Order: sequence, then C-alpha cells, then structure tokens
Amino acid sequence: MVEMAEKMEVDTPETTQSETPEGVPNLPSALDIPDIVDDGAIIAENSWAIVQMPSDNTKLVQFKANSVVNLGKFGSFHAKDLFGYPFDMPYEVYGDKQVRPASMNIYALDAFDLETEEGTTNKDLVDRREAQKLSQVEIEQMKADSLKGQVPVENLIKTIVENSETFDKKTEFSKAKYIKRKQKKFSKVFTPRRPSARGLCEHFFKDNPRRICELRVDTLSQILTTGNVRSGARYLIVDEAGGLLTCALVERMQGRGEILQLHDHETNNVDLIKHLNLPPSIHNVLKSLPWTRLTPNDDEDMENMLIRTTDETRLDRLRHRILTTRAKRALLYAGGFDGLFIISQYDIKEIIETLSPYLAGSRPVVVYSPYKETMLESFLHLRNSRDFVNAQLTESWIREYQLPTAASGTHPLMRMSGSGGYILSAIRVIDCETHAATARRVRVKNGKVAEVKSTGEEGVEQEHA
Amino acid sequence: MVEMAEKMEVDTPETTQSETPEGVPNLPSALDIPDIVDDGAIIAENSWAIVQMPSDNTKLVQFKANSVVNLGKFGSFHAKDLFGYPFDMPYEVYGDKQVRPASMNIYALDAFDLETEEGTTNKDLVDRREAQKLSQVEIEQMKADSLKGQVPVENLIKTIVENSETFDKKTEFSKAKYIKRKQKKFSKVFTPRRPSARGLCEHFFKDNPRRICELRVDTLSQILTTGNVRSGARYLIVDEAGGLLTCALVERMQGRGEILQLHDHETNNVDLIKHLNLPPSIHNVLKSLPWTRLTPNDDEDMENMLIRTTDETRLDRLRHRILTTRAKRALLYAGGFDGLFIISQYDIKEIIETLSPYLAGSRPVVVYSPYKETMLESFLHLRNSRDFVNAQLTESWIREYQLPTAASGTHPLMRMSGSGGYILSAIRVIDCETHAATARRVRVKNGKVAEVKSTGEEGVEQEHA
Amino acid sequence: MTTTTTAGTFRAYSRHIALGDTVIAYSSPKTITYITVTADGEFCNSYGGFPHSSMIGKEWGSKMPSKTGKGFIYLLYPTPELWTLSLPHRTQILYQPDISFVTALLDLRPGVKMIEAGTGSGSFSHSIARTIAPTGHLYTFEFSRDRYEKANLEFSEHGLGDIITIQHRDVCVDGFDMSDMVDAIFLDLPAPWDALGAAKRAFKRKKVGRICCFSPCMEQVLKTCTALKELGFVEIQMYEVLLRPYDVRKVQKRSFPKLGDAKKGNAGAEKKRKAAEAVSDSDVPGGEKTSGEDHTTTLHVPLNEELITSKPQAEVRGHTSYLTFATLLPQELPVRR
Amino acid sequence: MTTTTTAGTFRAYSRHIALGDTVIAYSSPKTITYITVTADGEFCNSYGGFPHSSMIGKEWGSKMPSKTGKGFIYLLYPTPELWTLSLPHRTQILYQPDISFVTALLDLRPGVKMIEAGTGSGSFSHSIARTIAPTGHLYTFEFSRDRYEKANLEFSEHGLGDIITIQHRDVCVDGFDMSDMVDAIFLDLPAPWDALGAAKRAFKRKKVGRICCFSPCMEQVLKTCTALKELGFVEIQMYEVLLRPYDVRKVQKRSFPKLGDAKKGNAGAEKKRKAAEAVSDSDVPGGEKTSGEDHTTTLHVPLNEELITSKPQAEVRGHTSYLTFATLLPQELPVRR
Repeated sequence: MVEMAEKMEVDTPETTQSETPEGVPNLPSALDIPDIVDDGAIIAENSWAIVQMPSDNTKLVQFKANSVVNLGKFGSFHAKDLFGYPFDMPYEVYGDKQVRPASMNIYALDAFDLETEEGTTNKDLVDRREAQKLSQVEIEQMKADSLKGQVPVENLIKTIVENSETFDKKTEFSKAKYIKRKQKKFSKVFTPRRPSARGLCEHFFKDNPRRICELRVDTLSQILTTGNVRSGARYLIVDEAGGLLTCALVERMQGRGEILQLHDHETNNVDLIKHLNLPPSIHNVLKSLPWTRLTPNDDEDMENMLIRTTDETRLDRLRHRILTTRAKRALLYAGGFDGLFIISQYDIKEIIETLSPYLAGSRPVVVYSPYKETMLESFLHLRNSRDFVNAQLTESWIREYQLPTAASGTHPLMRMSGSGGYILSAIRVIDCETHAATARRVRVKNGKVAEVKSTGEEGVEQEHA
Repeated sequence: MVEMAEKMEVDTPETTQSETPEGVPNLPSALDIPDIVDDGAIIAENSWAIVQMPSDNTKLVQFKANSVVNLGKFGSFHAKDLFGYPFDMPYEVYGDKQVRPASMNIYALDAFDLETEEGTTNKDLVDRREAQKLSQVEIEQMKADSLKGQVPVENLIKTIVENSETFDKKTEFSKAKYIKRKQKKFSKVFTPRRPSARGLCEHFFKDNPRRICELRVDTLSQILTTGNVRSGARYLIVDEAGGLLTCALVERMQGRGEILQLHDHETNNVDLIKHLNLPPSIHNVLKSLPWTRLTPNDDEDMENMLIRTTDETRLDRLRHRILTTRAKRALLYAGGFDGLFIISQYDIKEIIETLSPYLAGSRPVVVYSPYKETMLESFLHLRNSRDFVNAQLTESWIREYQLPTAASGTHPLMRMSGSGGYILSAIRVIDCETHAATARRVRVKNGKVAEVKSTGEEGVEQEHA
Repeated sequence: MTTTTTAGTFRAYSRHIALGDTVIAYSSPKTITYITVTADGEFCNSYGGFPHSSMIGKEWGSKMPSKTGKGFIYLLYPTPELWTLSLPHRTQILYQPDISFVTALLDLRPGVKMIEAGTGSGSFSHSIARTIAPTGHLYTFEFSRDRYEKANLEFSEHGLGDIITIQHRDVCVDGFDMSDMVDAIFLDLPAPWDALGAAKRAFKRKKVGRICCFSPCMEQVLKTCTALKELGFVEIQMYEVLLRPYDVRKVQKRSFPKLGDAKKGNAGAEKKRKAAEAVSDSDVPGGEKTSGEDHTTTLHVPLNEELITSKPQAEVRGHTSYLTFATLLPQELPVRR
Repeated sequence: MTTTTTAGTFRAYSRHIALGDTVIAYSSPKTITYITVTADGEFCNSYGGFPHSSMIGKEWGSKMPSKTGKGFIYLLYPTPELWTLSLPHRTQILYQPDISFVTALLDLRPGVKMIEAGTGSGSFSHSIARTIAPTGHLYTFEFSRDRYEKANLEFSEHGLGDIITIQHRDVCVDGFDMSDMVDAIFLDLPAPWDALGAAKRAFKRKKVGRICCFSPCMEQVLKTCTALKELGFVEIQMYEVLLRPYDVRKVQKRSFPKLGDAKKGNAGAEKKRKAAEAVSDSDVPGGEKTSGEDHTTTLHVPLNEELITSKPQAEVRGHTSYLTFATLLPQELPVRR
C-alpha cells in the first residue's frame, strides 16, 4: 500500500510532453505500462481529490505535503495526515485540524427508528417552529465535545433528534429532511473522492458547467460507448470542453494507444487532465497539433528563415519544434484513426469534412454540443453523405430517485437537470464506387492533394505541391 | 334519459353557421344554453363515438339508424341497438350482430389468481412454444358458444389459461402478457367513448397525428390552461390542426362567449368539430374570417361590381355574404379579445404582430408547434417586446405507467411518445409610455390606422382611409 | 360584444381594474405578488409605492410606474394560474402542468359537479371553478381549520361563493356525506385509500365517474391502486406530467479556422510568424500562451452570422406527483328507451 | 502506428477483414445482421448473395454490392454495440444508454476485475470486455445451460477467452464462490437480493467496491434497496437513463398571407375575385371548397427559404430498467504507512 502511494507523482501534461531535443523526435508511445487501477486508489503527496462535504457540495483539492485543507464551516485538516489512506471512503475532522477514518455509523443515521407511519400528516405542523428540550448551551457543549473527538457526531445528532418535541409528529418525509439538516449542521464527515473523468464531470457540471461545455455524465458515458473507446486504439479529438473528453479517453486507454488533438492557439488547453493523478507515462498517448499547422507554415521553413540568434541551444530547440510539428502532421496525414471526437464552437460540418478523411473505415465520428441547432446541418450532411452511415442525433435523459432508504417515500428527485447536451454520430464507410480500392485521394482544404495509401498497415504520406 | 337522447342531433359547422339572409345579420350569440353536460352522455341516433376495441385501438364511428358498425375481427353490430345507452361503458358483441352491456367481470380478468411469485424466472422458458391441454376443436367450440352468448368471454379466457401447461412457469410479467393476448384474441368487448376534444386528440394522435399537427393531449391541456380558457370569454384563433383546438375551446365554453377564427381559403377547415355531438346552438359561438378579408376586397364593393344575375335570391345571398364579412371584420377591429391561440404553418411572428393589437390587456397569446425551431424567432420577439411579458417556451412531457393491477410489476411503459410539441406563450401588456391611456393606435399592415377606443366596455371601430 | 364584470374579478374577464379587484403585481417572472384594491391602500416594493387609487380604472395589463418613478409593475388580471404563482407558499401547491392534465383527464367543463379534497391553498379550486363555471359546482374539503378559514374567505372575496362550497372535515375519517351527486373527484391526500369508499358513494349512480389521486410517492400509488381495484374502479392508469422550459439565445456562428491561413497572411498568423522568425526570448516550444477566451487573433469570424439556439433550462422540476386516474362505471344501468 | 490484429476481431481494431472475423452486415439502421467469415460461405439477403471470399482483404466499412448488383451491404467492424444490434433477440438485451451509464458509474476501465450475473445474450459482457481489456477480467455467470453454452462459445470465437470467464451457475442459490477478488459487480437478476450476500464477499476487502442492480420493476428496486442497506452498502442511488433520438428535416418557411394582398392582385385572390364577381353558380357563402393541403393559390411563398427543424421521434423507448447503484466501503482498513 505504502509503496504504491509513494510511486504517485502529480504531473501536468505540459512537462510530460517535452521530448528529447536531439534529431527527429520519437513520438513516445507507452506500450508496457503497469496496471494502474490499484495504484491510484491511495492518497499520496500532491494527489488531487474531489472532496465531497457533508453538504454534498464538492471541492477540487490538491493534497500538498504542507497544506491545510479548508472545508469552510466543516472544518480544516492537515493534508499529509491522509497520505497512505484510500480515496472514496469517509473521514472525519476532529480536534485541532486532525482527521481520521469516520465511523461507519454515520451511514446508519438516516434510517434509525424511522419506521413508516402512514397515518401521520403534516396538516397541523405547518408554520410551527421546532421545539427542542435541550438548551442552546447544552447543544454547544456537545458540539465542542464532538469537535474534540469525545462524542461521535452520530451520537450528537441522535441526541438532538430524540430531544425534539415535534419530531414524532412529523411525516416520514419531514423526519428525513430534519435529520439531513442536522447532519449538514453538525457532521464533519467528508469523502475525498479519487478524481476520474466521471468525478470531474459531476463536479464541474454542478460547480461550473460552462468550463466543460455543460457536458453531463450520462452524455459523456454515451460518447465513450458510441465512439467504441478502448485501450490500444488511436483517436483524433477536438476538445473544447477544458479537456474533459480527453480525460475520459486517457482513462479508458490507460497508456496504450494514441490521441491526436487538434486545437486553437499554439498550446492546447486540456487543463483538467492534471487532476487525474496519472503517472507521467500515461500522458505519452497525447499529442497535439494546432489547426493553423495542418499545413506547413512559413515558420517551419528553417532554410529561408531570418534567424537572429546564434545560441546553439536555442537553435536546437527551434529545430526540434519544427521536426516535432512535422512528425505530428505526418501522423495525421497517415490517417487510419479509430475514432473522431469533436466538442467545438466552430462549424461542425467543416471540422468533419476536414478530419473525416483520416478516419479508418467503419470507425465512428462522435460530436457533442450543448445546442442541438449547431449540429442540425451536420446531421443532414452525414445522413446524405456517401462516406457515412447510421447518422444519429440523440439527447440523453437521466433521472435520479429518492429511495426508501432515506426513510421517506420513493419518488424521482424534485429537481433535475434540464439538459445534458446532444450527441451527433455516424460511422465512416468506404464507398467503393467513389474510392479506389487501394488508394484514396484526400482533398485538403487549400487545394493540395494528399494521397494516402491504405494497402499496408502503414499509411504513407505523399505530398504534392 | 330517453328525452335527452332524442334531443341529440348531429350537425356540422357548415350548416349551423348559415345565418338569416335578411339585412345586416345579427351574429348570433347564445347566452342561455341549457346545461349540456348530461345530455351528451347518452348515445343517440347519429351520435359519433370513439369506439375502443379489445385491441385498445380506437375507431371514430357514427351511429346511424340503419348502420351496422363493423369492428373488424371483433365482430359487428346494429348501431341502433345502442341508442339510449350511455357512452363510456363496456358493451359486448354477441350472436348475430347483437350487442349488450358487458359483464363487469371482464375487468376482473387481468388479476385473477395471479399472486406474485418472485422466485419464478423466465430463464428456461425462452423459445418454448405454448402447451395447451385443450384441443383446437374444443377451443373453436367454446368460441362459437361465446359468440352466441352462451359462454361469457371471461369464462372462455379463464378456461384457456387454466389449461395452459406453461402458464404456471411464466413470470408475472409473462402471465399478464399472456392473458392480455388471449383477451385481445377472444374478447368482443368494446367501449363507445363519447367524443371530446381530449378523446379526439388521443384518437388522432395514435391514428393520424399529422391531421392534428401532432398535438398531444397533455400539450393540449397546457394550452387551455395557459390561455385561461373559460365559458363566456372571447377568443381569436388560428387553428390549422383540423379544428382540434377549436373543439377544445368550444367544449370549455359550452355555448357562451365568442370564437373568431382566422383562416386560409374562403371556408374554414375545422372538420373535427362535427364529431363532438354538439347541439347546433353551440356552434353559434364560432365565427370565421379568411386572412384575405382582413381588409375589404373588391368583391365586397357591391356598387361597382359587375353583376350578371338578376335573381333576387342570389342577390340577397350576395348582399348577406358581404354584410356578414363586414360584420366579422368589425368584430375583429373592435378588439378586446381575451386570448389569441395560434397553430399555423405560417410565420408565427407575422401572425402575432398582425393579431396581437386586438388582444385586450393582460390577455395571453398561446402558440403551438410541433417544431420548436419555427417559434424561436417569435420567442425572442415576445421577450424583447414592450407589448408582452412572461414569454415562455415549453415542452410538455408525459409518462404512463404499467401498474401492479396488471398483475406484474410497476414500471413506466416500455414505449412512450417522443414528442407532444412545443408551446410558446406570453401575456399582452399596455406600456403607458407608448400607448395613450384612453385610445391606442393600432397599426394595420397595409398602412391604415384603426383607432380603438378602450374607455368604455364597447370597442368602437373608426376606420380612416 | 364585451363581457360585463360580475362581482369578483375571478368570475369573468373585465377590461378595467375596479375597487375590490384582486390585481397581480408583476415585476418579473420570479417576482409576482397579489394586491386587493382598496380605496386608500398602497402597494410597496423596493422601487417605491404604488397607490391603489391610481390603479382603479386602468386597463388590465397596464404598466404602472412607482410614485418615485424608479420602478414599475404590470397590473395583471388574476387568472387562477397567476394567482397561484403570487401566493406565498403556505403549503405545497399544485403546479400548472398537473392542474392542466388533471382537468383534461377528468373531462372538466362547464356544468361538471366535482369533489376536491384537500383544498390546500385553494390553488386548484380556483382553476376548477374557472373551468366548470357558470353551471358546475365544486365541493371542496379541508382538514386544517386554518386553511379552511383562509380559503373560505378567499372564495367569497373572489366571487366564487356560488361555484365552490368548502367544508372543514377530515374526509378520511368522516367521508364526504354525499351520494349520487358528482361527476368527478380529485384527491390530494396523504392516504387517499381511506377516502375511496366515500368517494365511490358520492359519484352519480347512473353516470360514468372519473377520479384522480395525486400522490408524490410510489408507495402511495401502489396502495391506492390496490384499493381502487378492490372497490371496482376500472381503467386504472397512472401518469406523470412535467413541463420542460427552454432558454433561447443567439450564438455567433464561428467559421472553422481555414487550413493554410497562416500562409495567406491573416493578422494572427502574421504576428506569430514574426515572433517565430525572431526566435529571441519567447522560444518555448509551442510558443505564446494565449488565454482560452481570446480567439480573435487567429480566426476568421464572418460577422453577423447568427444562429438562434435553444436549450432546456439548466435545472428544472423533476417530479411533482404521480397522477392515478380511474373510472367508475354506472352503478345502476340506465333504463333504455 | 497502426494496431495489429490479434486473434479474434473483437479484441482490437484491424484495418482489413480476415478469415474467421465477425462482420456486421449493415443494410440500414433497422437491418443489421452478423456474419462469421468462412472460406466458402455466402451471405444472402433479398438482393442476392454476398460471397465471404470477396469480403476477405476488404477494408472495414467497405460497401459491397451483391453478386446480382441489385443491392449492397456495408461490411462493418463488430463493436460490442453493433454486435448487440445484430443479435436475434434471444433474451432481453441491455440497451446502449444503460450499458454506457453503468460502465461509467461502476468506474470500469482497463484493469478492473468484475462480476456479471446473468450473462444473458452476452451483449453487456462484450462491452465490459472492451472496456476492461487488456488487463482486467470479467467473471460472468449464467443460470440457463443453453445460454451459457452459446455465450461460452461466442466469447472464445471472439477472442475474449482470456478476458472473460463464464460459469454455469444459479448465483442466487450457489453464490459466486469468490472472495476478496473484484472491484465491481453488475446484477441483472429477477431477485438480486438473493445474490447480494455472495456479492459482498466477492469484493476486494481493502478496496472500495461498486455494485449495480438492474431491475425493470419498482417492486424489485424497493426490495433491493432494503437488502443493500441491511448488508451495509452505502451511497445507494437509483437512476433511469434513456436516449431521445431526433428526426431532422428541412421545412419551407411560409410567409404569412399579406393583408390587402387581394387588392394588390396576387394570382389566388384575383381568381377568387373573378369567381365572386361572376356570382353565378358557386355562390354559397364562404365559396369554393379547397383541400386542406392546397395552400399554393392564395399564398406568397418566398422560394428557397428553408428552416432546418428537428423533433424527437414519434415513438421512443419509455423505460428499460431502474439502475440501483451502491458502494461497499473497505471491509478492512488498509494499514497506513
């Protein structure tokens, strides 16, 4: 357990993407990554966690060696005290910024002596204030004891409930609500969840949905299945959802395969990936190429370039950058990708037209957007195209229930998410009447034609000016 | 009961809308209509009914004195045998085209000895054909007896179920399905439902949704509430849903109030209304005006018209038609309507702009469309307009459940309607900064200005050339 | 040609606001309250005062500035639905989608005689009265004395006294004390099964009756269905109805950054080329850090190309109640002619 | 740079069809079947024959004409989802929305050890194998001997033998005979509560475990929840997931018939005026009967103005199952460093 924890290091994509600066860089592909499912289950120095608080709100936190994690009114604790403990189980803040695994009794609370009494109604309880036998002083004393770790939180709450004069007259529903309220008020139990694409999706969908293009977890799950995402495959991706979709792909690939990202600007904004606590090797599957470099730019023309420096180190870096860019472009032109994933504010139809030639036959294109209207034209395009079959436009719908375990009746939650976005998908096909069997001519936007041989396992790029 | 039944006469809007041909016609308004709720509950000669068959399919049928109603494989019967009986209860076909009230036992069928046995699974029953102890000859004999009325249908089905060797091994769900299937096969029980806007909506939504613009019953119900539809009010309506919305308004007004319909062509297509079995007087609330006659046409200029006939009867009809049209137009221009309802393939924004000046203050405009996209521009218009508040665009969602009374588990139906359309609504307001307090200038499309005094209870039309 | 005002605003539409009318003071879809117009009253909100006297004679729907001129309200006509939205939530109210659907499936229309229990805030009672007036009648029952008194007063103030009869009664214990009287029944009770026997007696014996039980929890539904079945109700059906409200907004159509644009010399690429040519200080592979929001330098965005988009509101109502409907067939077969 | 084909199509993507591969023969979204490619086989549909030998070496996704040239099929790669669609429905299958959501909420990924019961058609098993390969393992249990044998054969034909272990067993009676072994469990059983005790034992003792019970009926959910709670599972949550598919079509934007058009003399109004002026035979007030479809004569329709509209398909799936999830906390607290 300890060894595993010590192996963990947090690393951002920026640092892991730097390659050896000599000659044509080998784009690293990590094939023999150890099974990391178990490794990540333990909290280590610099681990990120999605901390779920008693209020059910979540907070994205990095556990640094010297940091004190502040949960607001729920208290604070020294991060290092959790190193070596598992993620995803409840811990309790007590005493002076101390922390320990929480008693399992906290979960028993919501059911205790709440047998069903159907007769009780809330008719006569409206507008009546709660009557409590304990004095405020007594309650404060118990709170202090609980904080010091002398009284378990569940006992505190149980005592308060038992001393409520109105509690018995409440309906089941009101009782459950009452306990939940007290729990939120007194409990200092939190769960540091191990970040995953799902966890990040749930966290940001609540906390800052715009950051992830309002992509909801069920919709994300549909994208992965529709795209047949698996370890060892090679994907093309345009991810303007902060990197959430990239996170999901990386997680399902676990270091095997390849992801080529097309993006705006010179650097790729897939910030969220740093929260996944992945070993650096995992990041090797990720490569990125800006849209503006799909064809060679003048600044890659080293021979005719005005160079003001004579510093060899800088010149090496320049050479390296140019060669890396060329290698990535060659990777794209080689084609034969196993899936194309798009979340973008740009015209979806143009992106599909530009990138679908690089998809292998019978591979899916999957597009997500929070606005259906932005995909309607592309849907018609895919449905009418000879290059695609099975075009579909869907919306995922999800409903969560309140369950009888919460000591009141069973029904769907009274509030739900209105929308989790829309998915457009289709499967790339090879229409033999328009495509030669052995080679297919790929029309690139600026009029150049790249011929891609698809007879062997290796796509060979042959560029004609 | 008998008297009520005899009072019933079926009448189509075409015949009821003809007015007395002398002079300026009084647009009839029926104020003292007797309560017709009870009258319509009995089947009479020429009544229309929505006949619900054992298959749960429905059929729209008129019960004429000499007609034989054919329910296809479920048999046929003489319509007149039902005259005087109530709508909405089950009847049974038997013998030679005979019919009688069905035994209530038919409803008990779906539950009989189907106690819950959770242990049973369908694991080993897949692909196995049903084993029946009765021979085909025996079953045919029982069917014949049942048809002659000697064996009640529920006994027939019960016998067949009891002789099924596989029945006991079925899961609850399969048992319920089995009985339902047998019911559909042997039962000759049908329910003639009294047509209502709801019934017509349900029938056509299943049978021919295009006829009613795919308007679903829950959406229809939302329109009526959003439009504050009530007896005694005055409504403007554009109904290209075959008259379904008009039916709903007429039904909720029961002869009190006024409906002015704007429509294409010279006659108004509100065909469905004839199915409501309404007394002629009810139709008096309905008036209609074609779009092309919102301003006077040349063919209303009797003085300068080329007249080829000298037949006084025809001339009278012509005069009457012209005067009626003018009276209806005056009715529109008088304004002060209590609601504007629109189902139309035309540009919704243009219709709203044209008709909303005739809405009284604080009255709703309610638009329905099966396509949300056709209303988006209008929504933005209403939201940004100074003449409207509370603009809303909604979609109704409905879910039906299979209940434990059907002897298997409780869950939502496995198939549901995907869409019942969209509703756009807003409330007309009077912005005092742009409208004078006592008179408001109404800009009519062709540049004319109609000034509507709204100081008194009567709107007075003053047209200026 | 126009309707005349009867006693009480709620009975029929009128054109102008009169003394004693209930007025909906509408500021925004979320800020809706009600006012009863008195001779010398004044409605106040954070923008100032709105004297009742200035409301009288105004057309319904008028925009009214506050005395200070800082703000305004719209004076709306009190439809049952607006009135419901204007209520301080004394108890759980029925929402419009449920009200509408129940009204349709109980076949409510002028002339219908009906039972409602409990009355609650009277919100649905107002809707029912609107739909069954002028010839129908609503018998409504309320268990809580407070709510009974409040609703009773409101019904008469709103001119609905001849349409609605309210009684203070626990119908689960004491029933309705009605027989052979009504066409439709609506039960919003924690234990509707206790009232179903009495409900059955209240239905007209020679007519088809319709009932609806409104229950938030599945456990209640299961129990209700069993009871309905045992009492001989047929065509038991259960539904949920919800409304999904949409937000609409215009988005800029962004054209995809053209391949090879860098060569053709658009501003952004030009800038970058120069930066690259210089290779002086900012020579990190991958170059300049640009903020995620600033796309303007690298893109060709054709101006004024807009797309109207819509999407469901982020958080919507997920559940109100299960609506269980059933039919009671005539208990006496009518004599045939 | 490209993946190499391992034994069995399902294990990894390949570029070209080979002998022994499973091929999805796709004619339309509703007409999908599967073929196992043999040396001398032939696939036939109503358009004629498609010899297997001609498939070999073709790129996945190729359009293949029938021998007669009358029709064609697309030769698609067998993703677990397409394979599921191609199955004759032997038993109720799990649909893609549920499969996707369960996969996400059980945190499946390469390396996960998992239990599934029952195997059913093996449809979900294929999806699970795709997601947990190459380092994870699925233990799947099937009660029916027929289905067990069929699935067992399929798993090995599909090259999934080292990822999936299938056993013929009634887990409700005999349990899983596994302890301290798995990260996740999926139960699609009529009475999952009978298997929950064994499930609890099968979870890794020092890890957090996730379970999902798939049940169509509410009664099953209620019983499952009670059992989960009693066994100490926490964070019990229940969801439904559905997909709503949309139809898209272009509609002609129709401009509203302009007021006063009749005067300005558009064709339709002109025609009508003439008819009216004549006042000869068709002089019924209200005039000519025109069919509801024929709007062209009276309207100004600006040509080529189109609006792309979408709406949900008329009939969609309304329910598949309730998905009940729960967490089992570590049964032994790990030793801290």
